[in-house]
Amino acid sequence: MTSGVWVWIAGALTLAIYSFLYKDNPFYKVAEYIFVGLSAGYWAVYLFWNFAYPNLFQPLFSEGNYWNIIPLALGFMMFTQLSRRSAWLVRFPLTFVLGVSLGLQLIAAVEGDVVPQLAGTFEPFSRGALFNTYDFWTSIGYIVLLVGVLSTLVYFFFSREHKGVFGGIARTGVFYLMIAFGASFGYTVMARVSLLFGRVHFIFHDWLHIIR
Amino acid sequence: MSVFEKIQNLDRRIIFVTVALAVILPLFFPLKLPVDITAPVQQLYDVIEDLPEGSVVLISIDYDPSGAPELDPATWSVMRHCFSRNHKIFVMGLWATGVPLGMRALETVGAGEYNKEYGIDYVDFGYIPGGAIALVNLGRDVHDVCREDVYGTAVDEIPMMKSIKSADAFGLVLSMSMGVPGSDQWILYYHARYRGNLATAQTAIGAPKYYQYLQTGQLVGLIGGMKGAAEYERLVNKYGLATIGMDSQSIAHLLIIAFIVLGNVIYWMEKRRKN
Amino acid sequence: MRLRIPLAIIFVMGIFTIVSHFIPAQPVADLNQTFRNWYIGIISFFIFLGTVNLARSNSEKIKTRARDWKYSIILIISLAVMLVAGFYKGRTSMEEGNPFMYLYFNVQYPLESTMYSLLAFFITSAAFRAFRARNREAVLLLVAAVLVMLGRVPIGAAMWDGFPDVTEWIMSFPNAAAKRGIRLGIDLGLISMALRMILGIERSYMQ
Amino acid sequence: MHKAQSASALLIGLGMLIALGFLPAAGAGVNEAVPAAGPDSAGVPGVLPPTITAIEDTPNDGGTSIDITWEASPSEAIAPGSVIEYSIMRSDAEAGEFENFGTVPAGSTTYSDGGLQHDRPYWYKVTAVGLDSEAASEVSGPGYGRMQWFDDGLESVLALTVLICALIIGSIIYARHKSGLMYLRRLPVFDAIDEAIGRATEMGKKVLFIMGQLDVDDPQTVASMNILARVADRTATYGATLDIPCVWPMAMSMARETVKESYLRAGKPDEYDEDDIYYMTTDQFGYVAGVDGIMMRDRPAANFYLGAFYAESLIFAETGYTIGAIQIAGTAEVDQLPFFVVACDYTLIGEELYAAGASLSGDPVQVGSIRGQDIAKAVFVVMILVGVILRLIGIDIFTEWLAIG
Repeated sequence: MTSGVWVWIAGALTLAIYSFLYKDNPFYKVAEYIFVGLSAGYWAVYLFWNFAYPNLFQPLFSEGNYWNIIPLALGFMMFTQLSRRSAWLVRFPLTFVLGVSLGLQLIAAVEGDVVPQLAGTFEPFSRGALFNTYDFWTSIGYIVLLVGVLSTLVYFFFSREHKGVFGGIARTGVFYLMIAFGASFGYTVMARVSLLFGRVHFIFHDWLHIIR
Repeated sequence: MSVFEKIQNLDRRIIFVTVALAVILPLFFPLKLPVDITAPVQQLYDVIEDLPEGSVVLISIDYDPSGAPELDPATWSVMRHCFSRNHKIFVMGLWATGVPLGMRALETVGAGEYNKEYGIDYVDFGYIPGGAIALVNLGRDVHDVCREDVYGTAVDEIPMMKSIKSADAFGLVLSMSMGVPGSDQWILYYHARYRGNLATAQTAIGAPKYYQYLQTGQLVGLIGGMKGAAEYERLVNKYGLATIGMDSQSIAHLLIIAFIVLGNVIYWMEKRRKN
Repeated sequence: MRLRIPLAIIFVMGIFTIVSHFIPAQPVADLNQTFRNWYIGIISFFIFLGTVNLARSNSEKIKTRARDWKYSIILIISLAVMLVAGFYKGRTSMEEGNPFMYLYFNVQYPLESTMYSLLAFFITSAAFRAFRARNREAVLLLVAAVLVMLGRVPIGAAMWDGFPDVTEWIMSFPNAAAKRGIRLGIDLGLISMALRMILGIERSYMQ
Repeated sequence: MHKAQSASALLIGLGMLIALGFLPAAGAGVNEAVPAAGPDSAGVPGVLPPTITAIEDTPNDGGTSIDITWEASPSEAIAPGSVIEYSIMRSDAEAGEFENFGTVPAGSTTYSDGGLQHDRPYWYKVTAVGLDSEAASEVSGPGYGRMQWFDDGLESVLALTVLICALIIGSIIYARHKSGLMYLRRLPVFDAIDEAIGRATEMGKKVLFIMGQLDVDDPQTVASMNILARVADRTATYGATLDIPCVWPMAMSMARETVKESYLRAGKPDEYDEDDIYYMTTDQFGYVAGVDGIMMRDRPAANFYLGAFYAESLIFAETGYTIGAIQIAGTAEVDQLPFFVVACDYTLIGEELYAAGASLSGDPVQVGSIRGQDIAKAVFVVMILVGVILRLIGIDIFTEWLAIG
């Protein structure tokens, strides 16, 4: 799939994007606009063949499921926002979508996050496990975790001034936040370098065949 | 302008060149340092190892080309592991732009390396739109969400799909994820409702926030970034791009640390000079 | 009418979605599934809408000869090329060996992954300029970052085999604790915003 | 003869003796319990049937599913690998035709048969499938799928949902009546906003405001708008110029409305310029390149990044840093926070994004809901502490109620 002329196209486009590092230039711009146009086309094609056709049109036209007219009609109403006069019509599909998704988000926040995350914070503290099952650093870890969750929660209190003991706890929360952000930053470096590695490997391996 | 100020206002392009070199040079002069296995990756490996033969593993391709250098090696290694244990693989994805990546992986690993048969040992349902909402429906009724596979075959005509009707059918769900929609949606909308084994492979950007779910047991495994993928390559004993990439990673990480140190040395000297 | 009906829709749909979550009985669950399918149907029009928007704003640029209008021609052409490649043979045009796939693997793939790989350069220069030990918090940030960087690559383990364990410990405990605190706060923010929108107290999105 | 050779000859001899039945083999005791039809290690076909032990309604569902439980075929224990899978056969009449509706691998002993009609009788058989033979259990049933109107596995979720919603609604109602009594901590970001815009005015440079990648339906965008109202109020008062490139057309009109109102309130409606707020592109990287261009050309003195951000966060923050702008950021996207924290002057972390908008506007509804969120957090703290104490003294009811462990 990546061979012949195609690999040269891929290579040239790769270099065109990298030219941005020197400064913004026409090559980069061309590559960027190709990318934007192409990916928009890609999404439309996929959405049609993989979803709209089997899930919306086929049930409506071949299987006679006339209820599907409702989402189709609401979907087409999305386009009314393109004109100023009819833009208010967009509120119908918008509020439908928002109602369903906000309802689900609300439940998911409680069911998927709040309940298990609260329980997970104190669950390790069964007497037997804390002193016998875990190794030393894990036991310490769970205590560190408990203190951290409580103090970060306190940091996010907005209706009380961070002063005195309360302020001390909130400051502990800040320390936790800083460790977490630092650690995440360090962890993330890999992701960015991976992408560069992927492209460099393409250039020297797939394209120029300099390395095996 | 003092020397310090000059270094501090270093043209970004000089930094850029050093970064490029740090990634390129190890390709020509490999260090071949060993990769150690971390607990979250080992956990996932054990789960797949312990599933009864013939279990169905759902692999969700929730990434696109920009996540491929990190997540492709992980996907391929996990597929190899599943096929070698004779598990069946069900592939889908929440990102339209990732579908060809899943197809390519299945073709190379499933049909190519393990001689597996499409429709019996593995299926590919491509892009499933709707993100979180689609997952709620999927767990309840797989056939309602997946009406046609990626080749346009109706779900009822695929032999493997006969016994896959709801979330119960999946021995393990694995979200290879680089953002939204992805693992967050699998945890909050799918796992919260239907339980079962859920694991994730993440780019190194997303991985840090999933440790909290690992601790609560909402996740049974986590492959974090290219390093996690390299670990999995070692576990299944088939080395690929992630392992090769580790050398570039080592040097680039050292370089960035060096830059941080340099930046701070300048900062402190500057501060002293001003005092 | 222009305000009341939309407010009624969001209220009814929101409350029904929440309440029905606790009712497993089949008629309710089926209705819920239907609503969710409609949702997916409508939401997919957002993406079609995006495509239309893009085509519209760029043809506008070409018409008015706005700045960079020549590039807009390229954009429109590539959009058209992809649409033709995706539709000319019907469904099979997306299968292996067709132009659609060649365009994906040789144009879209390299462009997108290269675009994101620019970040490798930015993260280095950000680390160099911004990671300064200005105060106690900044020192914590810096030390955690350096420790984790060493623990995530083989060369760190080659220096001292404790680095990977230290990294895993930091990630599993202090990091997880802070992330949990942040997450719970965000969840509450989200719940209260969702509630206000469903109840019609927050309407700014309808301007 | 070598030692190895003699040893193997000895082994072969022993093996033959065992095979002929002269010596007892290690596993011979089991053989006695096996009926004649059972498979033996030589691979004679014939799998033993499993035994169905229970056919029950699946709890907490819509009545469309029945749980079948069985005892594994004895063949599994005798000759591991002899059973490949179990087929679940169903019929709607006891003496009717049984059809295969599901298959599970050997080793499993339960199956949830879904897609049924509620309150109708179904009969089941489970067939053990071996390499070249199969054996069906006796017919068992009838089983019924019953509808449930409340999922009692979700008690704790329901309780917490109701509690949190009640706290928030209660606080909003309370705030509407006694808004004067509500106190919100003054976040340092207030001063940062004033300082940044003041400096931009002095330098005669623009104020760049980016409201994130998501549309008006995302809560973060709404929160961002609340802060924009304050920012616009400051630019109106000081006389600085705003620059707001938008990702979505709807978000653009929302921003225009917000800014216009702020200028009206500040008494400078004629200084409001609609063209400062414009649609750029919905594409992520097209947008990044565009905004980068603005930063390099116009060199704004104050940059605001408030809302939902993804990979572009680092590019914005880095570029903004190099042009020396004062940068104020805020997002609830946890992945992106580290970059903002490192490269921006002030960062609103997660919930702070929502709270900042509330306390800036002083709107009783928003202040009230922040207050409600605070009380909910206090409840969380208490729940965790109570949980730890109960766990330490060995009471597990609370943990079980939350359905974990």
